[in-house]
Amino acid sequence: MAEYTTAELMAVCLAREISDGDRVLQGLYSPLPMMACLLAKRFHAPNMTYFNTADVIDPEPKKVPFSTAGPALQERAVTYIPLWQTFDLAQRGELDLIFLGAAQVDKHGNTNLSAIGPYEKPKVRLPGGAASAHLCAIMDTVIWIPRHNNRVLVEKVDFITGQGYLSGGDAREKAGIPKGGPRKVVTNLCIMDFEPETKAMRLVSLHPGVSLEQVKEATGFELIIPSEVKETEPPSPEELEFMREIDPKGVRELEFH
Amino acid sequence: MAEYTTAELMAVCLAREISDGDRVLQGLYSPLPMMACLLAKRFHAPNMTYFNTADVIDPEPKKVPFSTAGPALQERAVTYIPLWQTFDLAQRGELDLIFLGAAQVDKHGNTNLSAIGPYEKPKVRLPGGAASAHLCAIMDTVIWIPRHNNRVLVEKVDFITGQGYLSGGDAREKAGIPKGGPRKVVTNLCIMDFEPETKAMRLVSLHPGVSLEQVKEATGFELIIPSEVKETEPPSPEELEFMREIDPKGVRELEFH
Amino acid sequence: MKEKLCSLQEAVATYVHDGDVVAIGGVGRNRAPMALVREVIRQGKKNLHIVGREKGMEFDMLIGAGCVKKVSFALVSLEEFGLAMNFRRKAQAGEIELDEHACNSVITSLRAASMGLPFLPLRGMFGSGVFEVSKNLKEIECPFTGERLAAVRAIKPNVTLIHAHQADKYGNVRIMGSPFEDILKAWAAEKTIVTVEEIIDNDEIRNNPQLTSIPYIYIDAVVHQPKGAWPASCDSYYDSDIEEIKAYAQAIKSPEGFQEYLEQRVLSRRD
Amino acid sequence: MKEKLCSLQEAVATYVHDGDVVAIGGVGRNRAPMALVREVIRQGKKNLHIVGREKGMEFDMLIGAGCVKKVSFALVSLEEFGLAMNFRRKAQAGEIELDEHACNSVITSLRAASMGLPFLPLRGMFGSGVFEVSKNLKEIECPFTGERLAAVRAIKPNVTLIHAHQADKYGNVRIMGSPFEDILKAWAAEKTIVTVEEIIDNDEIRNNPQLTSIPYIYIDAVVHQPKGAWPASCDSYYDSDIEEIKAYAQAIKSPEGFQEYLEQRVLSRRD
Repeated sequence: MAEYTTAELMAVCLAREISDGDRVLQGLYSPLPMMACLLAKRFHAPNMTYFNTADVIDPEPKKVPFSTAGPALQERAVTYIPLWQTFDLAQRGELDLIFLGAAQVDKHGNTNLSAIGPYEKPKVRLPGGAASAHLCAIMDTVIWIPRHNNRVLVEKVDFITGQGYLSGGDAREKAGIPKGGPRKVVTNLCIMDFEPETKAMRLVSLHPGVSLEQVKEATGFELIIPSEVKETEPPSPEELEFMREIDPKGVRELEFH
Repeated sequence: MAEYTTAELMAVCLAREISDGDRVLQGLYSPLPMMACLLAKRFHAPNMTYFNTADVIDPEPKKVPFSTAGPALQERAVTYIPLWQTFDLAQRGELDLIFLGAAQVDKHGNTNLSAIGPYEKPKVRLPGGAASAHLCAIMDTVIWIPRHNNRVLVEKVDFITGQGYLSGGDAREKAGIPKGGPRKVVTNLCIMDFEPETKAMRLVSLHPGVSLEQVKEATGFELIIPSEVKETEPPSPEELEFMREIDPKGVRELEFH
Repeated sequence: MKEKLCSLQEAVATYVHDGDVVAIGGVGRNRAPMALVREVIRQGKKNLHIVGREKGMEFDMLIGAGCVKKVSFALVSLEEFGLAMNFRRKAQAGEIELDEHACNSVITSLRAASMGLPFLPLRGMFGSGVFEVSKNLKEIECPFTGERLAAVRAIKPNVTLIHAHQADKYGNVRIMGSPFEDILKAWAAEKTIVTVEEIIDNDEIRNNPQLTSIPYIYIDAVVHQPKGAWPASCDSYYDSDIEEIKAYAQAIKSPEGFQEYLEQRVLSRRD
Repeated sequence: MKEKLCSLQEAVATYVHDGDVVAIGGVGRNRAPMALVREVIRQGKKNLHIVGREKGMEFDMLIGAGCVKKVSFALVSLEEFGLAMNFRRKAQAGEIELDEHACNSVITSLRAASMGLPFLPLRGMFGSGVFEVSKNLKEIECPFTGERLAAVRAIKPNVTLIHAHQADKYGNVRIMGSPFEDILKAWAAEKTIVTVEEIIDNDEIRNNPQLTSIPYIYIDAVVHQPKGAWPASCDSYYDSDIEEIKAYAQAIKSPEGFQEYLEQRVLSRRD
């Protein structure tokens, strides 16, 4: 089997969340989602529609840029589309998936990119949640976490920037945001989803070489461990070749330095 | 003095309502406003901004088209602008003037383009008021009437499509539409404005050759006659030459057949 | 991207259904999707709720042909060539339901739908009978400033019909002139059919993405239909056919005249 | 149309005032109007309320230089090159007021202003702390359907600063790449300053009106400023200057480092 980096594994894990025909938005500062969209379109989802923060649809970049809103991500697009139009599409229920990063994610998939400590007097002021407070309330999301540890995966986020399942169960329905929610959490160690009743995070698969103990220790809450835990399928040689060709500068590795 | 038609006289009367720097929208089925905008820009208001229903700004047509949303009205424009953007501009208070036609106009400048007789069971169903129920409530308007008679100029319109001064006085303020209102009414016989207190229609000038009696008889309500009534200034030879050059097919005469 | 080329007949048969809310492109007699409208009539669609701003012959023809139950509009007229007599007659007879609007309130209805919202606020409207009689306009208060505004209910078309200049086979559309509300109508609708003067290559689209007016995601059927706006105009391709429009204006003066026009110019022909 | 060409100094001196609400163009480090931002800093503007969606170096620099009182934002970050440390430090010290948003709620604030409305409705937002702590987001009910929606208060900029590719001397602007919210910001603002890579002839504008992104009516000052986005990118003209951005990211790790950067790269230079 070909050697691959954790970034490359995570990129294909995100790509596999995209089905053919899906409409997917890749945000700013999102190297792995960018790779995932390009991978999906190249391999298993040729009819997916790829929206990005360079404000285009379906670009065919020869090489990916450092900024995921950079000019290279406009190349051979079919149209320019300001993000507000893509958000309108999301609001009409016509966007299928967005990938989200977070400084903290809790067991119900709520994400924090606003503040560590009290919001008004934060210990650490974070950059802000970008699209999340809007999109997380109306559509499916997949969360990616390059550093799976118990300061990032916490029992309860200090502040809900992006809505997960709130307090779990039917809390989203009660809050008036019945649609969507986090579907998966892909980290550098494993893939997780949410148990349908409680909406609590549940292990799906361990990345090759990662132990269950390692994941439990790195997780700041009690993760649901199902009877069967698979091993994450590694990238194919073709996927690896494609990533290395389109990203010779290693943009996909930037979050892992 | 050069000979001119009533249409030509009315076109220059409308043009004179445009000041340099004004932003003016010409609507659909509006041959005289189209001529007025082109005249104003050519002669006394070179810095006016001309918006039209061909969805452009500041075209320089060689010849005017029959339809005032026709392709010829796009020629050498500086940009395309969908009408909804021009309406946004109006709603921000940045559009200065629009010209309105009407099947009925009453002494307070309310206009009807919806129905003669009861609205739900009309004797005559009219085409509809186009932009008027929105724009008449938020900006200055000038009304043009090619056929001044007492079926058109009535005491009270059967239905208010476009808001004039409603019941007069401060009725607009009370209705929650304090800004704008009809500034002038230009007909084939005369020019009228509105008395500042009562907001009742008042004669300003008689077109050359038209008598005061003629206007009074053709008006279905008691028109305010000020002590001084001027004669409308006729088109200049340059204005006439320009109109005839740009409109060889006589689009400006269409409402007068 | 999937290929979406099909015939006029197929497009209308697949995407226009009895009872649909149908938004129709163009303004006045400019870039009205006349071939589509004639095909809707030939297929005998019924109980349509047609939606547009300032509409002409195409609304009048659909109404006269008995396809229409309800009309959301700000103006229906043949401009300087006269009145939309089918619209007038059916309205006066109470045979069609009128949802009268200002231009901007009907546009705002579509804009709300295009934004995925059930309503949008609007200034103006107060004092007009249009506001008073409408079920789709209400008074609201701004929750921040207390200002009184009109609320405009969304109109979400089941299908939008437009005519444009160019598209590739996937439905990336170029409008090379006045946009009117065509783009908004495509955004707002569940399905959109476009007829075009020319089919162009996808490479042309990708080499000039700035010129794409409507990307393929909003388009469900592409019909290659040169002269598809006739007798309406299609900016920079052809102007409106004045003689044909005068003939129509003359014909609709009586129901019999319209029936004859319909037989000769629509039902017994194909586009 | 009036001529609007002027110098960077003149544009900022005339149209940017202490206390202004200032919308800033671009996204991340793409087409940020950096020359304008540096000039605002050199002129020592104070108490600005800066507004943008996903912003980087330009927000951080204005905040670090003490020009800013309030920030309306969805994200402030140098993307993969690190944190916006001036933003972080001043926020943690309570020295700037934060008006935190989702991307679409801050866009909607500008969209409301561009439509001349005091608010617009928006879906989503419920359940987020961003909604709970905000003074500019409230719950409302659709007057037609009863659905619960968020209301977003309008933000009307006094001035918008953008960098674009081309304009004529009257201010007809072409953006030849990603539009971001630049067009919306120009619509919404009382005044707009644009710096451009190239001045083009009005005839070029009139020969290709489809390519005009912002017509002159929305533009108050045109500054011919090649490389005006540097070190940000300007689509198809130049990519971002990675080395300069890394140097900035390094410098802002301490207040002293930032001060030195400011002296050397902003205050002691002219654009």
